[in-house]
Amino acid sequence: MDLTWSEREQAFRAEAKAWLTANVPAEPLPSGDTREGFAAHVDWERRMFADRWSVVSWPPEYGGRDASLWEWLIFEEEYYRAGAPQRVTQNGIFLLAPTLFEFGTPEQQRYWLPRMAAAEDLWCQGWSEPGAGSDLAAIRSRADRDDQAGGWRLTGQKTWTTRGAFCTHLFGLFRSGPSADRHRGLSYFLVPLDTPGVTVRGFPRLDGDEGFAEVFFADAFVPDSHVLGEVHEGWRVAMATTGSERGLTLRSPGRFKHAADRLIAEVAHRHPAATDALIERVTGVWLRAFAYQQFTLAQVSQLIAGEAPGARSSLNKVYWSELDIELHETALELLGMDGQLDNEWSRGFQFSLAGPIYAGTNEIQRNIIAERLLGLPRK
Amino acid sequence: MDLTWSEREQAFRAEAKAWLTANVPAEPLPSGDTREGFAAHVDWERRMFADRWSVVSWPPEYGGRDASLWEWLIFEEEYYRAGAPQRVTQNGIFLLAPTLFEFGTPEQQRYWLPRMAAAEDLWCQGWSEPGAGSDLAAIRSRADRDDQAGGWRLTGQKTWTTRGAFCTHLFGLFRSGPSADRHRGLSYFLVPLDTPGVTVRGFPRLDGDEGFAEVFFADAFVPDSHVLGEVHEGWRVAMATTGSERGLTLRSPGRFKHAADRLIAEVAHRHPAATDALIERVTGVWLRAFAYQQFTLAQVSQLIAGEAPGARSSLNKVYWSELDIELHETALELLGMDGQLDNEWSRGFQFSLAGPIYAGTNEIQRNIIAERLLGLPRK
Amino acid sequence: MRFAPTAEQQDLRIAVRELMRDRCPSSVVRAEPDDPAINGLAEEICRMGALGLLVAERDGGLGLDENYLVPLMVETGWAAAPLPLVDSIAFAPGLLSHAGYSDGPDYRKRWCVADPAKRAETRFGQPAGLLLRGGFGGTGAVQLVDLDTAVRSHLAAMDPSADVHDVRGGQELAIVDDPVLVRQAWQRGVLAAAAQLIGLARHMLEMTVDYVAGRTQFGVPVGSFQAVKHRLATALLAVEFAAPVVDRAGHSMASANPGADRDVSSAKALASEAARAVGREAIQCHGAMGYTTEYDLQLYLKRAWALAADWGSASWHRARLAGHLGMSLTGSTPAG
Amino acid sequence: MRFAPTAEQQDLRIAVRELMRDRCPSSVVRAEPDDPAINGLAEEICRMGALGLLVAERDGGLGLDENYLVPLMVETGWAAAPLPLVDSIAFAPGLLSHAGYSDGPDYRKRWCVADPAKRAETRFGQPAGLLLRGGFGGTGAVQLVDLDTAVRSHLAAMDPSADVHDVRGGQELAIVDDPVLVRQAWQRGVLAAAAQLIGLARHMLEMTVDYVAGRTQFGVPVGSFQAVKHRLATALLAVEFAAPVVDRAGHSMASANPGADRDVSSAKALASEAARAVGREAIQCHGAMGYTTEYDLQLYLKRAWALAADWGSASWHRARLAGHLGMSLTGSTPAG
Repeated sequence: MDLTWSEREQAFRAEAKAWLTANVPAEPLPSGDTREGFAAHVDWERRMFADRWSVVSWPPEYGGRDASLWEWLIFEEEYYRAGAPQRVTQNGIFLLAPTLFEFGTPEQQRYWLPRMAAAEDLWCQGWSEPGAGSDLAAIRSRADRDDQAGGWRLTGQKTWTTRGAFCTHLFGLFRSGPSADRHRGLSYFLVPLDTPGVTVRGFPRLDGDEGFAEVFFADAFVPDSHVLGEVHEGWRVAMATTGSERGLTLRSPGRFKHAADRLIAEVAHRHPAATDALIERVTGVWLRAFAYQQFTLAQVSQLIAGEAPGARSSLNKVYWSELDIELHETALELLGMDGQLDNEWSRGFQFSLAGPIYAGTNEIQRNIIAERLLGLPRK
Repeated sequence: MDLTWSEREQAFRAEAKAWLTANVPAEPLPSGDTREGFAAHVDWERRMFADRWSVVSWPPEYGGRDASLWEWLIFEEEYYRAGAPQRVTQNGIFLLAPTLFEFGTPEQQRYWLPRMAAAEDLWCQGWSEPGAGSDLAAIRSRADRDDQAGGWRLTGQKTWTTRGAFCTHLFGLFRSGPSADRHRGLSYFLVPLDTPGVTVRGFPRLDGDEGFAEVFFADAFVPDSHVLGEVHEGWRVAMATTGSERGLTLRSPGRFKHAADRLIAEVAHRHPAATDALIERVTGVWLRAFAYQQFTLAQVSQLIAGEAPGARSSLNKVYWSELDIELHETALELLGMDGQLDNEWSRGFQFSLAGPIYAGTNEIQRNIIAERLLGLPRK
Repeated sequence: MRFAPTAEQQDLRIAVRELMRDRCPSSVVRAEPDDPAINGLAEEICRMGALGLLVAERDGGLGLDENYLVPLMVETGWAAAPLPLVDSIAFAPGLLSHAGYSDGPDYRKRWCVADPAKRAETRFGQPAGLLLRGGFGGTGAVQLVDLDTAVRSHLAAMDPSADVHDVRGGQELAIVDDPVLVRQAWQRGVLAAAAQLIGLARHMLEMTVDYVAGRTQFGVPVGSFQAVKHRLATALLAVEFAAPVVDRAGHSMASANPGADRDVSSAKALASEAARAVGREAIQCHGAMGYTTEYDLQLYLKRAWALAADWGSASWHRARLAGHLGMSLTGSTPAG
Repeated sequence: MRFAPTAEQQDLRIAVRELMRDRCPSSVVRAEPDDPAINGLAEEICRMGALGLLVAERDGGLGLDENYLVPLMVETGWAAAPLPLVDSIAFAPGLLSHAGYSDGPDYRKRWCVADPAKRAETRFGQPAGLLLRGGFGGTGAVQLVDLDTAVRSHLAAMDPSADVHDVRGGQELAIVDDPVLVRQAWQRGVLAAAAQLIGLARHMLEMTVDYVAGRTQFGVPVGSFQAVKHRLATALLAVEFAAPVVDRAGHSMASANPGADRDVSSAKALASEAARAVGREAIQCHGAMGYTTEYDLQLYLKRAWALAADWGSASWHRARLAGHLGMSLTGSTPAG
């Protein structure tokens, strides 16, 4: 065990902290799931990119700093500690980019990655379809081959596309081959949303923000250069992406440690309402956030030692998503009827309820944990 | 709603209370799951029978008082309030007897019921087999027809037979016909344990008492008169019994109300250890016991109005068994290291852990609730 | 001994249920506060005499008791009726009668909003002419205020259909400080809120069962997965063991049982927890579908959250119950 | 930055694990306290120098730190070794050195039992010659008592293999009241108990996975039911997120981190809860099999229950943690 930061890491932290202190907006931005809030968030992303903070762990040629995993964690810690805005580019940077790094051609990487880092292209994901939520293999949207034009024609519908109404590009799976085998015959497409034949319809979420969209495809043409990975192998490509979505990269411990610290501050603020039983719950929340942090430190150490997290990333997903709900439920209990008004905690609570559902429901994650980590029989 | 007791019911309560006050042993009996404790409990059962309190709801000709369901509940309330001994005859009186009343011939009823009420015959159940716990249809013990002798020859093994080492008779299912259909071809047998070919081997339980037995059958002969219900229809007959086991009759609210009241008394006794968070838990336990009581009152009212409880008895089973664990876990938390010593609470805790397992695991009960009460699809 | 509704109570329940299914579909819950459909619903509720349910016959009311209040509130809760029913039907009558505001046929039109915790906040205030301020916990005085003279401003809330307002000032019309009446009013408000939570919980559970039975994933109905079955069985357990406690609390109040306060707190604690638990399972079983405002689940969910926190949260009532059981908490248990 | 054991720590873990698998099978856990197999195990533990793990090299010890204590205790916990290891290896060394009881090679034979809460109660006292009384919560004085001169009587306990005794009197040999040493001894005891709970939890989980993978019901392995899978996934989550916190607490002590007390309380709270949660799922997944003393599960289960309650329960450490986080509980949080 060595829990000290190197001089280089300390310098990195100091630099990040200084930049964040100078640049984080004093007032919270409006919600990134509304149209004008999204625009404000994109401005923020571009400011980050201008000073090379938008994709710290990427190579410099794409706008990054080649930051190590530890430095990435340091940046995230400081980012949440500074109360900096939600990352509306996260679908691209945290979900699509790892796949591009792994499966993209050099041309694709050179073309897409800098535009993504600069928040010029704004990516949404197209996984879910009506009738296919966590069950990606049930996808029915089609990609028909157009040999003459050298590409594919997309037909079908995607739904639950987060912030789809404000984005410029979509990545997702389409059925390019016969559907006899549920896991074969899918291809992974990168689709500009201004492609003729693509229609985006936004609709509101539980928290009132217009954060979801349905996306319709009617014979929309995309060229071969927009297929990521091998044709018909989209399932395997997508699995790598969802692994990354569930994995370490999306939910840094900083987020939960920061929220738990805010909750403790709320206890002092609400002193008469903070009964012993509630204080015990707040303590429990802090403790789980602390545990999540220690788990992550151990996991990053393993990653750096070359061990892939594999199914262990399902442990992360279940843990942080249930922690996030407990954290916000406790906050609402502490706030009493104030918690029923529209505020940061009540919005966070509603947002947290999606945690166990998206990125593979926690039911599916528990199946994975039981089958792959504990070795229980599939059937 | 009419929550008043009639004069007759009040008189019944007064009589029961007076008898219990005069007769309940001042010192708790040794555990009924040890050999000498069992004998002491049988003495108590016989004293109850002598004054017609052992089977209050049965007809007078079998030793009862024709008590109504309300009077039965009153008796149970007073029984637990008086701290009277555990009923070691419960397998017979609460599980087998309802089946005898429903499926027994007049001869069988006249022969077996009074002997059971008098604690002359002491019944254990033979449901589980190695490899067949809650899955009764997986039973492999055989009953082979002996036409010449006018009866059946039993072969096989039963296990987890509570207090089997001390009982005189066993009831259970044996495979009398072809096993192609898992739910047909079983018959329900009444077996004296002194039948040649029957061997009983006791073994200890979690709480250290010798409360379980394995029972081996090697060509043990029982006459036709010892088959309950129709031959090959034992599954249907047994289902009626397990319905009764899970149902209202086994777990009266008095038991949990009394235990919750004892827990509250313990709080006063342990004042410095009773933190607010623990008091909240104790309150929650009392509240659940109260809810169980109200639920039972509503359920008995429906029964009296002629509505069979059906799958709703699964609600009882899950609720009381989880309540019982929570009650004892809370007590142990309150007792600190004292709770790790051998005492009434720690023994009750270990006993409570069996609640979600026996009489159909709570997993199976939840399946039943979901499928039969909520109408969710079986597959 | 009979723990079951009478035929009359059952008839009332059916009448309210039919009215709700007819006049309070989800489109009405979604409507703006001044929508004619909401006014129409309010008129129908007046017409059936519900506002006078607990008002003595000599004062022009129906002269019924809390055994009738419970089914009325369960059914209006099921529908998430966007009106101040807890305030007007349960909390107000005894106070208004005492203050002389229920004589003559005029009371039928008298809708009230309550602010027992004096948060300067009201919900569903659109039809109301009176504000009842104070009375949280069944103690203190309740001030009757002319709502039209108060300063009101809209507040953004989780439940947008609740029409929440910040309300300050207003002309005081009367003060009621009779401790028996204030306690009774509070207990009735708590009981009514608990009953509405039972209705809301049942509604969410019904919607979820329908959804998972119909929706297919991995080639089979979602409702055939054991994890989903067990979640919904647990949800049903919560409702089925809370509902009789609410019935019992109604009976204890109607029969002036000295344990009524204990029973009412028991009812609210369990009903709040049941509704929250059902809501939690409902949203998880619905997947992303439960997470959009286009689908109706959220209407009932948000109402349940608010009502669970209102009229004393589950924690608040547990602490009160602990006191009734002779155990005193050292921590404070504040209002609101 | 590297959150992982060093090669030396890993070697120690493997050595202890092999010793435990070899010399501490379940038959040894079941054995009577004076069984030669238990004495043999005690000798092997002495031989590997474990009693001197935290003793300075100049005093004849191994001079190692709490980063090594954790794996040692995880592995002995896994085996439910029926010896006072927490007491002798973790709690005692600093106190004994200070009192002059660790000079020379004799300390190797020195087994101690601890009674920090002064309950007049000891566990696994058979090999011990010394009793350490006091020090609960890391404050007050610790009395060193000659155990052979004390009055001892057997107590019946849930965990019969724990060899519980009521112990009174005995000749006082020394008093240690240096607050730094008492606090360190207490924290080490808590840390060691937490580590043993991690081992116990892992063992119970392994047994349960083996059982449900092999056992068939309704024609399929019990472990293929989704309800069973989800229970055991939840159990694994509890262990996997408690274990790094225990590692972290060991590191905080070893590096004299000012947050060590907070981290040690975090470790014990989470490890206690994890072991209890795993035990609960283990017994449910085993069905009636888990409920018999012939099967080994109960050995580890009862040890886990006792250890979760000992050295400060989860509640006790949460209350302490709340204090470290600047929130003070009003209720009392007593010892033992």
